[in-house]
Amino acid sequence: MILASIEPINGLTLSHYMLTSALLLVIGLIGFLTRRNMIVMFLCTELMLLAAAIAMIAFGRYHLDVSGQVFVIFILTIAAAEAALALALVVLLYRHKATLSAEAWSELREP
Amino acid sequence: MVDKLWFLIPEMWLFVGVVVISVMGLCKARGLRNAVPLVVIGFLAVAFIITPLLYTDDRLAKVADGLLIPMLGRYVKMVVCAIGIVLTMLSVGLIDRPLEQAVATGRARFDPIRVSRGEYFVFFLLSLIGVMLVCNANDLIWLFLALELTSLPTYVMVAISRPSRRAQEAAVKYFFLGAMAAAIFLYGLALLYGSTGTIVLTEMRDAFAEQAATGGLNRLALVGMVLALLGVSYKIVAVPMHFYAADVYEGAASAVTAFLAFVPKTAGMLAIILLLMTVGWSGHLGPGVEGLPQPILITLWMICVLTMTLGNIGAMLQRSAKRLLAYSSIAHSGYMLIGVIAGPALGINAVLLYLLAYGVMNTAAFAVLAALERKGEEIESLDDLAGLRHRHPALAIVMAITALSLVGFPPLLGFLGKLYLFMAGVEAGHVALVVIALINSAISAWYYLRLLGLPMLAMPTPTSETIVSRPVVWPRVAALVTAIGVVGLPLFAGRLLSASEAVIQTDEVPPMVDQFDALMVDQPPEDQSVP
Amino acid sequence: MASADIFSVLAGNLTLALQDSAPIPIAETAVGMGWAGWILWLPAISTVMCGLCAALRVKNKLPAWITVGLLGTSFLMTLALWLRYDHPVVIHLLDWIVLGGDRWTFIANFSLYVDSLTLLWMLFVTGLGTLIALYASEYMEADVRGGYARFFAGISVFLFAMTALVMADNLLMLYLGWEGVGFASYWLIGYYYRKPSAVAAAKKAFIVNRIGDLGLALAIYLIWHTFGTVEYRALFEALDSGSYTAEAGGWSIKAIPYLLMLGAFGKSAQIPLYVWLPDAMEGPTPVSALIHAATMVTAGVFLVARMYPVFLLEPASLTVVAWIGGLTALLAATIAMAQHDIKRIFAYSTISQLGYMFMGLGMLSSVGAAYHVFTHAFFKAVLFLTAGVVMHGFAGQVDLRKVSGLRHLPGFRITSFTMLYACACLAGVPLITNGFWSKDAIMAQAFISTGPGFRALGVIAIITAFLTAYYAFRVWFRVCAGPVHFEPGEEQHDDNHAAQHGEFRPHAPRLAVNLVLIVITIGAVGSIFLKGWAGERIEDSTAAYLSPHAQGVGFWGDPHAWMPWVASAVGLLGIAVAGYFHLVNRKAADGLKNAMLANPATRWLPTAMENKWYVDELYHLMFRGPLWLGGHILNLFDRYIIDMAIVDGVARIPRLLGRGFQPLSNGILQSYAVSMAGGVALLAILVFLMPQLVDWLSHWMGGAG
Amino acid sequence: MGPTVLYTASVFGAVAVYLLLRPGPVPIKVVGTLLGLGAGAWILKESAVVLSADEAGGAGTFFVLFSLIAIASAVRMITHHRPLYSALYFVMVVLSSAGLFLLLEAEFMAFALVIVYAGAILVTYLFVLMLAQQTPETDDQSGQPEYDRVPREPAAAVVVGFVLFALLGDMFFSPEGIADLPAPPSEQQARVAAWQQLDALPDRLASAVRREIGRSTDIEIVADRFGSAVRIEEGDAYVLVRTAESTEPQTVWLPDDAMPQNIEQVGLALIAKFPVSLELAGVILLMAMFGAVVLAQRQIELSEQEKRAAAAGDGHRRGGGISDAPPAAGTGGGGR
Repeated sequence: MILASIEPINGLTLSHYMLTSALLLVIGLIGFLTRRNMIVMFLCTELMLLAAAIAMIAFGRYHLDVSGQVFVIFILTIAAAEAALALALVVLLYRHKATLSAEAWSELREP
Repeated sequence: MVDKLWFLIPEMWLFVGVVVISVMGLCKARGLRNAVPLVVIGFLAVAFIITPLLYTDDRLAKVADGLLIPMLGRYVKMVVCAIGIVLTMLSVGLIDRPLEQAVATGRARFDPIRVSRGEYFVFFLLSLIGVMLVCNANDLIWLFLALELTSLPTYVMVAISRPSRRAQEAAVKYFFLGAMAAAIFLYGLALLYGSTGTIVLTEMRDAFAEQAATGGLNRLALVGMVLALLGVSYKIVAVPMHFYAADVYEGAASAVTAFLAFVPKTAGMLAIILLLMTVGWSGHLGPGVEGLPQPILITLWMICVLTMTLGNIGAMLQRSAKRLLAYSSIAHSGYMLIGVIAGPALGINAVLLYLLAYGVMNTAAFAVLAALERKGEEIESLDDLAGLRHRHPALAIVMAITALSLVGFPPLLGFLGKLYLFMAGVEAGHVALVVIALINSAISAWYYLRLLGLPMLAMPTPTSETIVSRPVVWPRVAALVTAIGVVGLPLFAGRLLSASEAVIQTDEVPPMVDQFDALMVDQPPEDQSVP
Repeated sequence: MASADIFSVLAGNLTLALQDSAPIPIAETAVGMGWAGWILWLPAISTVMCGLCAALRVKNKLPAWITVGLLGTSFLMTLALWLRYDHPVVIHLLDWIVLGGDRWTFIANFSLYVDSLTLLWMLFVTGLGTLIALYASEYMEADVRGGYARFFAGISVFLFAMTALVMADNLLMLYLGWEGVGFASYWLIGYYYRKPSAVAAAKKAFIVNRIGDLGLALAIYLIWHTFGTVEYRALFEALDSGSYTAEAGGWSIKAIPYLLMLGAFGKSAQIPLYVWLPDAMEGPTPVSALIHAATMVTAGVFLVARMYPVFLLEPASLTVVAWIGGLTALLAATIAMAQHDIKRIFAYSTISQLGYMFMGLGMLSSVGAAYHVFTHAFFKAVLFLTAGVVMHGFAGQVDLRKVSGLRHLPGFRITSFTMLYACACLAGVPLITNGFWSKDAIMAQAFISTGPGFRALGVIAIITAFLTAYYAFRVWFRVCAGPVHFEPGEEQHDDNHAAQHGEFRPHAPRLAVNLVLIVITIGAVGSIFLKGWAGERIEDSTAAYLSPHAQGVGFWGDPHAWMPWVASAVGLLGIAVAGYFHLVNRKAADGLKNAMLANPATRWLPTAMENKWYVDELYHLMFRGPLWLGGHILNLFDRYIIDMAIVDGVARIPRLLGRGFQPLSNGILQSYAVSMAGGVALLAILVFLMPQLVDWLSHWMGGAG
Repeated sequence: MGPTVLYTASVFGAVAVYLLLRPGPVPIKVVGTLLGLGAGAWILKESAVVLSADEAGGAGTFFVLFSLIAIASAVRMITHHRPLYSALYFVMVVLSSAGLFLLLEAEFMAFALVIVYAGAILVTYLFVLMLAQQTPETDDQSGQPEYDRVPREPAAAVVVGFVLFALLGDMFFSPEGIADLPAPPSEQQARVAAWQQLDALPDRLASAVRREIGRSTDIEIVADRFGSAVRIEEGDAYVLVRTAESTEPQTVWLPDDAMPQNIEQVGLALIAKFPVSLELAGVILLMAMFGAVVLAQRQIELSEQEKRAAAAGDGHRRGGGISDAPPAAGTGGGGR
C-alpha cells in the first residue's frame, strides 16, 4: 500500500470514503448543536474539520493529486490556531462564571 | 511566483508594521505607546500610496492568466487601506484605558505584561492583511487561509474591545458560530476540489467550463458551491448565517463593531465573487451556458431576498442603536448580493463600489456612537441619541447625513452605490430582485429616520443629557472625515466608477473608462490608461 | 344631462381624442448662459450661510436678510431669464453621473432644462419664496434666539431642492429635488420639535412621501429601461420620433404613467396619499404657505405636466388622473366644510384645489391646470399668511369659532381685506378674481373632452365649487366679519406682559407682513390678466396639448360660454349660504348641525365630515397597523416559526408527548447555531433534495400502489 | 436501488443518534446502538461493496474496520456525558482517520495527523478540561454538571444533521460511485506526473542514477533543451548520463522506487506550489499565539465594587486600576 503502486481507486471506493466523511461531518454538527459544554462543542468543530480533511485526502487519492494532502496540512494549522484561541477564550469565560455551559452566556439577546 | 510577490508588497509592508507596533505597544515610554495608532495610520497610508504603483501593465501581463481577476487587488487594497485609516482613528484610546489612566496618575506602575494595545492593533492590521490577501488568492488554500486570517483576529478583538462580560459573550458567540461556519465552508471547498481535481482557481474555472460543455456541472460542484457560499455567508452576515450579528455587534465596542461590519464583510464578498467566478455567469463558460447554474442561482436569490427583508424588518424593532445598525448591515449585504447575482462586469463593479460606499457610511455611523460615552461606558440605546444636536451638533449632523445616505437619499454616497447596484441588477435581468430591493429600501426609511430624527428633532431627555464625548478627539475626526466622504465622494462619482470599473471588464460591456476621458478635464490623461 | 350618461360612458371604452397632439419643441444647447446656474446655486449658498449662522449662534435677524437677499436675487435672475427667453434650451452646469458605453448609457448631469413650463414654475417658486421669507422674517422673530437660522436654512434647502426639481434636465436630478423637497418639508414640519405632534406629523409626511417616491423611482427606472435615457431632451426626441407607442412598447410604456402618478399623488396630496398634508400644518405658518400650499405640493402637477407626452402614450392613465383629482377635490372640500381649525381648512382646500389641477391635466386642459397652479399659488399663499397673522396675533388661536370681527380691530384691516380677496379667489367670485378664470377653464373642459364619465366629473367639479365657496367664506365671515370677539390661544408669547395680567391684546402685524400680503394680493389681481400669457407658456412646453374644442354650436353647445355663468351662480350661492349661516344667523349653523346630530338618520354626516371621513383611522388600520404588525409578526416568525416550529417544533414532537413545552429562551449560542444549521438544511432540502424527494416519493408510492 | 435505502437508513440513523443523545436508561441506549448498527450494516450490504480480503491488499476489510471505529467513536464522543471521555473518543476518531489516510496512501498526513491532532491539539484540550472541570466522585452521571448530562434540543439537531447527511449521501451514494465525477488520470498519466517531479529533486535523482549504474564517480546528467533531466517514455523514465569514461551519453532507465514518494511529493507541492500559503499559515499561527496570550493575560472585568474602590483611590491591588476579577465568588477556588 505504498505509493509506488499508483493506481486509481474506483469511484465506488471513493464513495465509501465520502460517506464516512459525510457522516463524521454530520455527527460533528449534531454534537455542536446539542452539547452544551463549550469545550466539547469546539471538539465537535474539530470533528467537522477532520471530516473535511478526510474528504480532501480521499478526493486527492482519487485524482492522484497531492494538493488535497497539502490542504490537509493547512486544515491542521487552522485547527490548531482555532483551538488555541478557543481554549484561551473558554478559560477566560470560565474564570468569570465557573461554568463551561454555553447557555450561561446569554445576556445579549433580542429585548 | 516572483511576479506575484510584487503584488504582495502592501501586505508585506503592513506585516512589517505588525512587527513594529507589537514592539511599540510594549514600550515603557507612554508617548511611544500612544503613538501606536499613528504608526498604524502611517503604515496604512504608505500601503495606500504604493498599491497603485505596483499594479503596472507589464507586471499584470505576467500574472494575468494565474489570477481570476488580476486587477481586483488594486481597487480593494486601496479601499481597505483608506477605510482602515478611519477605523484606526475610531480605535484610538479604546484599549487599556483604565490602565493607562492609572499609569498616568501614578496609581500604577507600567507593566508590559498587562498592556494589549499593541496587540489590538496587531490584530487590526492582520485582519486587514487578510482581506487584502483574499483578492490575490489563486487557489483554495490561499482563499481559505486568507479568510481565516481575516476573521480569527476579529474574534480576539471583540473579546478585548471593552472590559465587559458582554464583549466576551459576543466574542464567544462570534467565534464558535464562526468556527461552525468555517467548517461548513471547508467541506464545501473539499467537494469543489473533488469535482474538479484541482484547487487552483483558474484550473477550476477551466474544469468547470469543460464540465459545462459536456452536460452541465456535476452535482458535487453544485453542492460544494452552495455549501461554500453558505459558509461564507457568515462573514457577510447573510441569511441564514446572520443570527449572531445583532448580539455580537451589540456586545463589541463601537469601533470594533464598525470594523466587523466592514472588514470581514468585504473579505466574504470577495471570496464569493472569486468562487462564483470559477463557475461563471452568463457567457463566461462559453456559448450554451446561460447565467449561474440553477441551484446556485436559487440559493443566492433566496439568500439575497431574505437577507434584505429580514434585515430591514429586524431593524424596525430595535431600541438599541447598535443592534439597529447590525440589522441594517444585514440588509445592506442583501443589496450587495444583487450585484453578485448580476455578475460581471457591471454587477461586480457595483458591489465593489458599494463596499466602499457602505464602508464609509457605516464607519460614519459607528464613529458617532464611538465618539460618545456616559461614565466611560459606550452609549447603545437609540434614546441616548435624543437631542444630540443640542450638545454635540457636529456629531448630530454627521448622524443625520449618514442616516440619509443609508436610506439612499440622493445625491449622497449611499444613493450612488444603490443606483449603480440596482442598475446592474436590472441590466442582468433581475428586475424582480431590484423591485424587492426598492421596496426594502423604502421600508428602511422607517428606521433610518429614527437615526435622523432623534438627534436632530427630538428633545434631550434627562438620560441623554449625561452623555459626553470621549476624551480623545480621533473618533470625532473620523466621524467628520467619513461624513465629508459621504457628501463629497459622490462629486467624484466618475472617478470612483472608473476605478471600480477598471477591476473587471468583459467583452460584453465595453469599458466605460473611455467615457470619462472626455469629462475629467483636469485629469492628466495617463491616469486613465488603466487596462 | 350629465347624470344621464354617467353609466353609459363609464361602461364604454375610452375615446379620448388625440388628434391634436402637437410636436414637442426640442431644446437646444444654450451657450454662454452659465449664469442661469446661479438661480440654483444661490439658495444653496443661502443654506450654507444660514448653517454657518446657526453654528456661530447668531442671535439676530441676519439669516433672514441673507435668505431674502439671495432668494430675491435668484428671483430677479429668473425674471431676467424669462425676459431673454425665446426657445427651450438646456444649460449645462456640471457633470454628475455618466455611465455606459456603446450599448447603453445613463447620463444625468447637473444641467438646467429651461422651457416656458420651467419659467412659469420658477417665477412663482422664487418670487413667492422671497416674499414668504420676508414675511417669515417678522413672523418668526420670537425665535430669533432659538431656531431662527435653522428655519431659514430649511427654507433655503427647500428652495434649492425645488429649483433643482423644476429646472432639472433629467429625471434623476428631478428625483434629487423631489427627495430634497420631501426632506426639507420633513425638516420644517418638525421645526417645533418640542411638540410630539409636530415630530409625528413630520415623520408621517416623510413616510407617505416615500411611498410616492417609490413609484417615481420605479418610473424613472422604467423610463430609462424603455427609452434608454433619463434626459428630457433625448426622451422627448425619442417620443417625437413616433417609434414608441403603447401598443409597441409593451407593458412598461403602460406602467410608466401609473408609477409617475403614484409619485405625483404622494407629493401633491391626492387620494390615497393626501393624509400627510393636513398634519403638515404643524409646521410654522410660512412653511405651510410656501411649501404646503404654493410650491412643493404643485411638484406633482409639474411632474405630470413635464411628462405629459408620456401620459399621452397611455391615455387611460389621464382618465385615472382626472378621476382621482375630481374625487379628491370633492372629498377634501367636504372635510374642509366641517373643520374648525383655520389652517386645516386651508390645508384641505389645498388638497381640493390640487384635485382640480389634476382634473384639468387629466381632462386634457393642461393650460387650465397650469393656470390654476399659478393663480392658486397666489391666493393660497395669502390665505395661509393671513391665517398665520391670526395665529400670531391671537397666541396660536386657530379655531374659527373663537375669533370674530377681525376687520374691526385696529391693525388687522389689511389682513382682513387681503383675506377677503383671497377667499373670493378661492370661491371663484366672478370676473374680479383669478380663481374664477382658472377654475372655469378646467370645469368647462370637463364638458368638452370625451372620456369615461367626464361629464359626471364636471358635475362633481361644480358641486365642489359650491362647497368651496361655502367653506372659504365660512372662514372669512366667522373670523373677519361679525361682532368683535376673541379668545387667545394657549401659546403665550414671552414678551406679552398684558397676557400675564389676564388682559390679552392681539398682536397686529407690522410692516413686513402687511407689505408681503399686499404685494401678493396685487400679484393675484395681476394674474387675472395673465391667463393668455400662461396659456402661451404651456403651449410652448412639454405639456403642450391643444385641448379639444367644443363640438356643439350656440350658447349651450360651447361649455366655455355657459360655464362662467354656472360657476358664478354656484360660487355666489355658496357665499350666500355661508353668509346666512355664519354672518347673519350664526346660531342657525350650529342649530342645523345639532339637528342633524339629533336625527339618527343624518347623524353620520357631520360626524364623519368632522372626523375627516375617518381616513386617518382607516390608514392606521390599513398601513401603520399592518406595518407594525408585520414587523412583530416577522419577529415572532423569526422567533417562533423558525426557531420553534421548524427547528424546535420538530424537536418538540416527541417531547410534546412526554414532557410538554420547555420555555424557549433566546440569546443562546446554540439556539443560533441550530437556526443557522437549520437554514442550511432548509436550503439543502429546497434546492437539492426536493426534486429527489418528489421523485422518490412518487416512485415509492407508485411501487407501493 | 434508488435512494430508498439511503433515506430510510438516514431516518434509522437519526433515531439511533437521538436515542443515544438524550439521557435515558440503558435499554434505550442498546436499542439506539442496534438501530445505528443495523442502518450501517444495511448501507454496507446494499452498496454492494465487496468485502473480500484480497481486494487491494485487504483494503476493503481495513476500510470497514477503520471507518466503523471512527463513526462509532464519533457517536460516542458526542453522546458521552464526561467531556474527558469525549476528548479521548475524539482521539480514537483521529487514530482511525489516520488509518483511513494510510489506506488512501497519504502516509505523511496520517502520521502528521496523529502527531498534531492526537498528540498536540487534543492534549491541550485535555489539559484545559482537567483544569476547568472537577473530577466527579462517582462514575455515573449524577456526578456531572447538568450541562454535560442533558443535551440541548437533540431532536432538532438530529433532524438538521441527517437532512444534510441525506443531501451528501444522496450525492455520494450510488452503485457506480459518485455521478459525473471527472475520470481520474490513468496510471500512466499519474506516473508521468510523478516522474516529472523528480526534476525538482536533483540530488535524489543523482543518487538514484548512481545506484542504478553502480558507481559513485562523477556523473553528469544531460538535460534536454527545456532544461529537464528526466525523460519520460510511456510512464517509464530514463536519463542520459555522461560519465568520465565515455563522452557519449548513456541511457539509464530509472527504477520505480526512484519515483518521488508521497512525503516528497507533498513537500514539493508545499514549497513549490503553495509557498505563500505556507507563510500565511505561519502568520496565522503567530496571530493565534498573540491571541492566546492576550486572552489569557486579560483579567478584564472590574466588578462594580472594584470600580467604586478604584474611584475612591484605594482599590489598587497589584498593578493598580486593573485587577484580577476573582473567580466567581464563593466557588472555593474554581480552578480544580
